Amino acid sequence: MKTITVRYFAMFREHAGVDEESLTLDVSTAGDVFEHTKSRHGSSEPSGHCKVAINDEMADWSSPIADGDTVLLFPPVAGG
Amino acid sequence: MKTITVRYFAMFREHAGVDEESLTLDVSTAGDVFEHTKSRHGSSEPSGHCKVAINDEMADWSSPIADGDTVLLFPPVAGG
Amino acid sequence: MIRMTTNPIDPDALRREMFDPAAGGYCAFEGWVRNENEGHTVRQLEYEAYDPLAITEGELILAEAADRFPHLQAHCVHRTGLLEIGDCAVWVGVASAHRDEAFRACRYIIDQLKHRLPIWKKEHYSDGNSGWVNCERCAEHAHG
Amino acid sequence: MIRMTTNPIDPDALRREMFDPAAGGYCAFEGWVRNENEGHTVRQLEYEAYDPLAITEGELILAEAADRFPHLQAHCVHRTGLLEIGDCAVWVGVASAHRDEAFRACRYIIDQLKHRLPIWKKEHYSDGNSGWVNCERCAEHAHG
Repeated sequence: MKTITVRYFAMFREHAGVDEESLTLDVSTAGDVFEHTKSRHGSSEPSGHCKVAINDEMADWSSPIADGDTVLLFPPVAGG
Repeated sequence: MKTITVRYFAMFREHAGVDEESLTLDVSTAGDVFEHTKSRHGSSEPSGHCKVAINDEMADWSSPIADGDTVLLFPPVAGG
Repeated sequence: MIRMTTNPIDPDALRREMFDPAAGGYCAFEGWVRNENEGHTVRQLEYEAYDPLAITEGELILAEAADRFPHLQAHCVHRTGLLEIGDCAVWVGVASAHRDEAFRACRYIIDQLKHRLPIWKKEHYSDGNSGWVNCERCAEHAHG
Repeated sequence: MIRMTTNPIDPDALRREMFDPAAGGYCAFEGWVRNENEGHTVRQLEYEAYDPLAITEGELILAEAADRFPHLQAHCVHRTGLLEIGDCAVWVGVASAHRDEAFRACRYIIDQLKHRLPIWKKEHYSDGNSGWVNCERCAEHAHG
């Protein structure tokens, strides 16, 4: 089990109802965190359209998660 | 013989030493006028790089010249 | 340099900072809030960004553009918060010796920014609904 | 619309005229007088134009751009007379619903303007010489 901070942005924040939360989860990758929060908050956006960052660095869904990490979940971006 | 007005621009004006002149020439096309003024003023720019207009409309070197026409001789352009 | 701001963008002031005596061409792009998107009448746009990573990723994009289309100056500013129709949401400026690099670098920067920066856009429609742009599933959710 | 002027170009004022509530993208290009050309240090540039035909041909180019890359607004201003380093010699602005047409139309307009408008450019160099740009034979003549 790892204790991580998950930060939500835009639509994900609206779904979660909070900016961030601390979770203790049995996860190995960023993708695992995403799947967990999806079921937790009822989101259904496919991960392929979303992005993830770990401790303020862009990451992949296969990136490993360590205890104490902050995972940032980004719904589909739309700058400009 | 046709009496025409020839107007010179940029480098051609410098070569001719005048903005325009009235010439009475044995010419049938705009190209003939160009050749005549080249030898007259010592210019050597090839016509392929230059443009010509007749009575304020863009024309070709093969365009026919009528008595009373105004022929505008444009050296290579460089706008922008 | 890329900058995120909640204040109105001043394209003329930004343009003046691009001056370089070796520059022969200057290309600028601005994204404006328009009154319509995919059949909806838009009233306002709300931009949210995660600034730290938007800046990191933006600097990376500017470096890539400098590498691919060498130029003298490139700069970008993106606004966040609540924007009205006609407001400038993003500005990109590139000054270069010749125009080709200015156009290509400017285009590269805006195209990449739109796909890579952690920025989100919520449209507020005239019918009172709203929706996050580019979210397939959340659109249904938001339009409810 | 295309305009020829002997006065300084005001890109910010021109930009403001491009506003359209349906516009989501705005692309502008400016040609600036730079301090160097083909190894010569340039001190000033002198632009000469034959305005009546520059305007006729310019309007034709704008119509072609509107046909190929449909947009909302396009406008162009070209300056003539004696210009200093950093002066804006030409400005092109295009506002469009989406950015692709804005970039493409803007590029088309400036590319065509440079090749088709009866405008000539004489460079004054730091060594006191001068030369007409793009004239192969006259360059020798002028540098004499």
